Amino acid sequence: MSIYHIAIFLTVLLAWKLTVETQLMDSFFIGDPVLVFGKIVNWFASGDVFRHLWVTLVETLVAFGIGSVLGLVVGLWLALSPLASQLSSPYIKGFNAMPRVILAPIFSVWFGLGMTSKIALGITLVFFVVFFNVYQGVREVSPVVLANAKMLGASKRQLLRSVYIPSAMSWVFSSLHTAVGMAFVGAVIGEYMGSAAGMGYLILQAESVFDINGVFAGVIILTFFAIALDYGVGFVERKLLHWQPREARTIGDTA
Amino acid sequence: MSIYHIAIFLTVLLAWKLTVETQLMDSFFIGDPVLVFGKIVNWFASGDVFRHLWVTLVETLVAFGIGSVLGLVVGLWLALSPLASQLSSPYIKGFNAMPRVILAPIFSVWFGLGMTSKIALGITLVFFVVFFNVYQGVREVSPVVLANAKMLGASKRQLLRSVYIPSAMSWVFSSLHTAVGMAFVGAVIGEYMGSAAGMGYLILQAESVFDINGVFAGVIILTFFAIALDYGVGFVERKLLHWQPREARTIGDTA
Amino acid sequence: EPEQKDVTIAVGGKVALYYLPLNIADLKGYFADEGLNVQIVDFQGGSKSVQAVVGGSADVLSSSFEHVVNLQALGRDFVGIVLQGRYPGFALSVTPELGETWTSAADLKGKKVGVTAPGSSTNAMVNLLLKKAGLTPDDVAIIGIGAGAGVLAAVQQGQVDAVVQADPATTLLVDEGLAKVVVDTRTAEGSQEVYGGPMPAASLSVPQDFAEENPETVQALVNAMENSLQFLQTATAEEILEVLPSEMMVGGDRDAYLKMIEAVRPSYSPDGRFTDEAMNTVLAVMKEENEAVGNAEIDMDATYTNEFIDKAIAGE
Amino acid sequence: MNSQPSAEGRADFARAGAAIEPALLLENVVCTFPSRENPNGTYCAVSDTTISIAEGEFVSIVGPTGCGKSTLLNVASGLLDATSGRVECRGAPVAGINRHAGYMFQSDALMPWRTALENVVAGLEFAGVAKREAEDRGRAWMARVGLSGFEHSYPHHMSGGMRKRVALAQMLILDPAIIMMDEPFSALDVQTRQLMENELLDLWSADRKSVMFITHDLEEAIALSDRVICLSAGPGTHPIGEFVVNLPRPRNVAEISHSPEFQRIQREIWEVLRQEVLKGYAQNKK
Amino acid sequence: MNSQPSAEGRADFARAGAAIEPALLLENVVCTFPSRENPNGTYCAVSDTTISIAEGEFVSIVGPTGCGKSTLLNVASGLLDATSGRVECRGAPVAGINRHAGYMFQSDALMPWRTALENVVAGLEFAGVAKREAEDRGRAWMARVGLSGFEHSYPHHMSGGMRKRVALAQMLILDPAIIMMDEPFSALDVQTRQLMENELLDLWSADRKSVMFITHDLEEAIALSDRVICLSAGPGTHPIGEFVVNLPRPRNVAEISHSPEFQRIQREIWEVLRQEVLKGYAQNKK
Ligand SMILES: Nc1ncnc2c1ncn2[C@@H]1O[C@H](COP(=O)(O)OP(=O)(O)OP(=O)(O)O)[C@@H](O)[C@H]1O
Ligand SMILES: Nc1ncnc2c1ncn2[C@@H]1O[C@H](COP(=O)(O)OP(=O)(O)OP(=O)(O)O)[C@@H](O)[C@H]1O
Ligand SMILES: [Mg+2]
Ligand SMILES: [Mg+2]
Repeated sequence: MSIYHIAIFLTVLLAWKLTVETQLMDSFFIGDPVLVFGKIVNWFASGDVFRHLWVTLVETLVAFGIGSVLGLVVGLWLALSPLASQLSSPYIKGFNAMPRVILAPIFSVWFGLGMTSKIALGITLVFFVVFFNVYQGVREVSPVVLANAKMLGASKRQLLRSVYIPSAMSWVFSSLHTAVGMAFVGAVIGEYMGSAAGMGYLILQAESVFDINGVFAGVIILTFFAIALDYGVGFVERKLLHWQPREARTIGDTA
Repeated sequence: MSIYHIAIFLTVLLAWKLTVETQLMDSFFIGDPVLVFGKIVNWFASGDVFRHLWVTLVETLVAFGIGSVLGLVVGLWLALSPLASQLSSPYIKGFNAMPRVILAPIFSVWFGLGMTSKIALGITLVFFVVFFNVYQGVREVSPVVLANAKMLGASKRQLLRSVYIPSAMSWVFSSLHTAVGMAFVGAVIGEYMGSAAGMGYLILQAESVFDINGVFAGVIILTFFAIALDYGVGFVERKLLHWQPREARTIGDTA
Repeated sequence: EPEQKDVTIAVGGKVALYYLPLNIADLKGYFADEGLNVQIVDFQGGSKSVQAVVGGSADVLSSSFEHVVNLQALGRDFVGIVLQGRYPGFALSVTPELGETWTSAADLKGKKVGVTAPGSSTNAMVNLLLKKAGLTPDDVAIIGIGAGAGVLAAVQQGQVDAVVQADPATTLLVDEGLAKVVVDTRTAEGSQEVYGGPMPAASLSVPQDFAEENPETVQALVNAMENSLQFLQTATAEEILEVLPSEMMVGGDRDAYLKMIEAVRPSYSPDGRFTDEAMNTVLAVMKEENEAVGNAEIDMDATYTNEFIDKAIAGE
Repeated sequence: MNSQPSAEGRADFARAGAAIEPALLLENVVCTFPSRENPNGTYCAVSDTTISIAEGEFVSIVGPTGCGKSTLLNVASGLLDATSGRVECRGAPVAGINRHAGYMFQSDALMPWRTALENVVAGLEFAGVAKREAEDRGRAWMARVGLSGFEHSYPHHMSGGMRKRVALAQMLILDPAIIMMDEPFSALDVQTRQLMENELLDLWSADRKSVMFITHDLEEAIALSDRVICLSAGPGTHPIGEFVVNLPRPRNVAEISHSPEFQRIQREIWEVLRQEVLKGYAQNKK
Repeated sequence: MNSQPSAEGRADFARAGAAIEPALLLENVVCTFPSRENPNGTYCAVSDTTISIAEGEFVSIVGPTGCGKSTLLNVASGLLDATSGRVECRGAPVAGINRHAGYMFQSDALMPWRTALENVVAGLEFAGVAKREAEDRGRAWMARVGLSGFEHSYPHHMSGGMRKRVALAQMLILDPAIIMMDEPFSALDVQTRQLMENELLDLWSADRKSVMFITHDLEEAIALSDRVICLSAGPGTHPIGEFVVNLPRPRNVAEISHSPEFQRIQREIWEVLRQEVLKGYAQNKK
């Protein structure tokens, strides 16, 4: 977070405010940054928002966790088992293209109206993003590194741990950045379709009475948490992928 | 499409039918495969569905095309311009986490109720999936291949065309598989939120009258088209990535 | 001659019985008879249809009249031009166990109540009932469950103890034996009990400017709607059913659907006029239930006009 | 083995070894690759090649670049299935990875996500050796290849020669019965190369492993081997000469090249190869 | 240049060249890398090195493996910024890529998504040469490096030596004024290597380019060069010897090694290097 980021942020806010003031766009749709800010402050001051935020964050994190791990496991499995991959491929592609929102009622039949159904929805979004990247990442393993590990006596399991997974890691992390967003989307849409609490519930409530400022307040809060989670992913990524070859640099290199 | 695929497909149908027949689950929620099939046949026989299908396919394809190209261009740009990347990164992450459904009304203000607003929604989904992968893919370019191309006199533009893009291609295609799904999801959700035509409209109509078979019929038709589009992507992928090093094989190798 | 022949009407949940007058006018060709080329755009929820009209992507709004009042409070001047329903048609249904011992809304304390969406008209109705029973909204858990198949699932699995829904959900719940109606605003008495008077339901409304610039178009719309309302008053349920395409038949069950039509028929407006009594009721309710309306000066006379409907009736 | 310009007495050793079950046997091996030049074309890299390596024998393979040496090692190691022919290791047909063999690849094959030391101990780790012990042995090997102090460097932070030495340690630490090396020392300076060669000879003579060694350096080939096999230029590579090296052991790599016997063999091999290369080159140049 | 065991007359040539603007000048170059051993540690690969190459001069650089030869080439080519020191090319400081130079890398640097021919013509394509003409010239170069018939093969379908030759053609086709090569021929058999060396000498003598050539093969270094520079073992590599080669040109690489002058220089270099390697090795081995 540099001074530039703050400058850009303020510029965006100012542009927003000006758009509204000059009626370039209708504040009925884009709200008013001052009122949105007031709403956020109000929510936090009154403590109303915490319960909803908690629900959404838990749903998001759980969906993110389970979805990623599932994507990783299934991705590895199918990438290493051509037969399974061939047989399941049309189903995976089909499910991926299925509009999940339509499944929301079915999920609430199966998982109830609580967090579980939102988590399930989030998982269906996160899973595919991670899956496709892991699948491709494994197939991109350098053939000679793989051959070397085999010659060194690695078992299937050890190949997985020592070659396939590290090699696919940058693919995994790339997908995790998308997946963070998907997990939030899943949780919020799920709540939006039917729930008793959560940021999606709050947003829907505001929308029902055309309180666009409330809608944006909710969206902005979500966005901040998404960015925070993404920084977390980035942090782990830098830890795990520090070995990656980059262009060589000497000390004192100013370029 | 092998005999196995068909066998699996029939097994799934049978399991579905059995679940309904044995009342393991209520057909009110999961439909009845025979009726769903009847519905699909009916739709195609009466020709009702073609108009809707056409609308959805056009929206999907356009969103897929524009979203992918945008993701590619922006991904390349940001990956090669560290400053731009650093400044925009929180916004990109934030937008990615924004529940797009909330944007639907704003899109209809900007783009009307026709196809354009659905395409816009689809683009916001496709874009990020492609973007994150291109971004990572570019950064994974082999430093020595890059250095070599530079020494051979490649300009920035030529580096892009001859090194960055080919090198990131397998990343792009991996994301395109996810993006196919996202484009469909975007179009259908857009229609579902408000429209006068399209598969999403059809599904919403069916849902309003509790016609779960109609909902599934719509979903299944969409799925088939998604698989078809994905095969198309896979076809182009095999054409473009035929150079990729795989484990060496001799002719007559039975493994 | 209408000034604008192509008219887009936005509606949230088109095939619901709530908007039957609109659908009849469309299906029986009354709009076409008036020289209009109407396109009905369906939205996933009422508020989305409102946004479409405010944003200018649709011309005419078919929604509950409460939205018109709410919009005025937000500085958007809409006028109701014809009323489709005179009673909201919502019903509070409770699980059979709860139904057996039901006395009043006070029994809802500590229960989970399903509404179509938080903040919606169904939510408002729950709030009103609670207030009458001396409770606050915090005494129950309000759960948004939509208006589709999820409603049945939620009740069946005991995820909610009570729901406020319109038809077809209510009828389906009762037919399946999942719930018992305890408060019913499909009738005058029910509306009186909940809202303290006849509560206007679905209406057609247009932005103020649209009405001023296109009086002939509006007149044509209203004429068509008036014909539709007359048809609903005079036709038998079978005749009505004849008009509707099979896709609109809930669950595909003809007899059940006939029953449903019979049940909701009284809630349709007989003449499409806005009555003072109804206007007072809706204002009083909205003042209590909607924060924006509560804080605003509302000029009810600006929210509707009977000018067109009167002409339409006179023209018959 | 079409021509056999020098079939001295020690050749019997190889034969005899073969009879009492060779350590490694390639028999009538053919390797045909799909060709890129035309869609359905094929490229016959190796044709009808028979090579047998006795237990404890050190065999070098030389041949023009691109003739098929690496392909043969890939077949012998079980990484590549031959189009036809028989591959046996210690009497058993090779199916899948050849578990008796250690293989040092021609190209960089280190795991880039592991440090030098982690790479060296990878094989021990796979074999389930305790971490402490593996690291101790790994460190000792890092020192043997002259890389003490670079234990925690990643491969892309090392020079080409250093990576090669890590790969060498990585393979030798496992003490394989059959050692296969594909130009292991070509990225090393002459002096380091001699140190490594002596290191290899020490190891080999300690418990007489079998070695299949590919090199472009004839001196190296002769100095180290019991037998040098020459391959023809591709396509359709096959052995065109076999030279038994009867120099006494132990040998000192740096000095042996002055012996007349050495120089004779070198001249002979040189002659065979030179014609072969020129032939291939002329062919290619059209 | 601490020690300078052999500073014959032709050394003046180099000096003089330097005075009238050297083709390439590295002055007091220091390269320090971040070290992986401890978080804030550094590794001084090259320390205070001055090398000047005159226009038309062929300079070879030899040194123990891992000493910093590739690092120096990277600095000279502008790919790597030195920690301190001056780098000039034809009188102008090198900022960014050195546009006068062609660089053949030590490791595989071909674009895997291009066929051999497409790789060879890449530089021409970048320079805007018409496709037809580029392909014709590319084909001719493929033949010169003995790879006719492999135009449409992808790099991973070629052997190590074949890839090297493609890289050679890829660089030489551009006819750069300054040629930098990092162990270009180490993956080639002796005969092919000589063919390629002669090819390189032909090209070089045609219009007297400047060459900076890294090799581990002393014979090669002497046979080709005007001057051979020896580097010390790392860390803190710097030149420890400079040997001017006064053998007459044109030279035939295969024959020249028998001349006594050649053998004298070889022995001298050998001696300097041997001590250096042993020192480095002992150091590493602790
Ligand atoms: N996967 C493959 N697909 C097609 N052709 C291949 C493949 N691998 C090798 N070849 C071809 O087989 C021939 C032999 O290759 P190989 O790598 O075995 O040569 P080599 O003797 O090891 O050469 P070098 O000394 O240059 O390493 C070459 O002509 C090469 O083009
Ligand atoms: N990017 C880097 N980061 C850290 N250290 C590096 C990096 N690149 C090179 N080094 C170190 O610098 C030293 C010199 O490396 P360089 O590649 O220049 O050696 P070299 O002389 O070319 O050796 P070789 O003959 O084996 O190719 C080595 O010790 C290496 O570990
Ligand atoms: Mg090879
Ligand atoms: Mg080097």
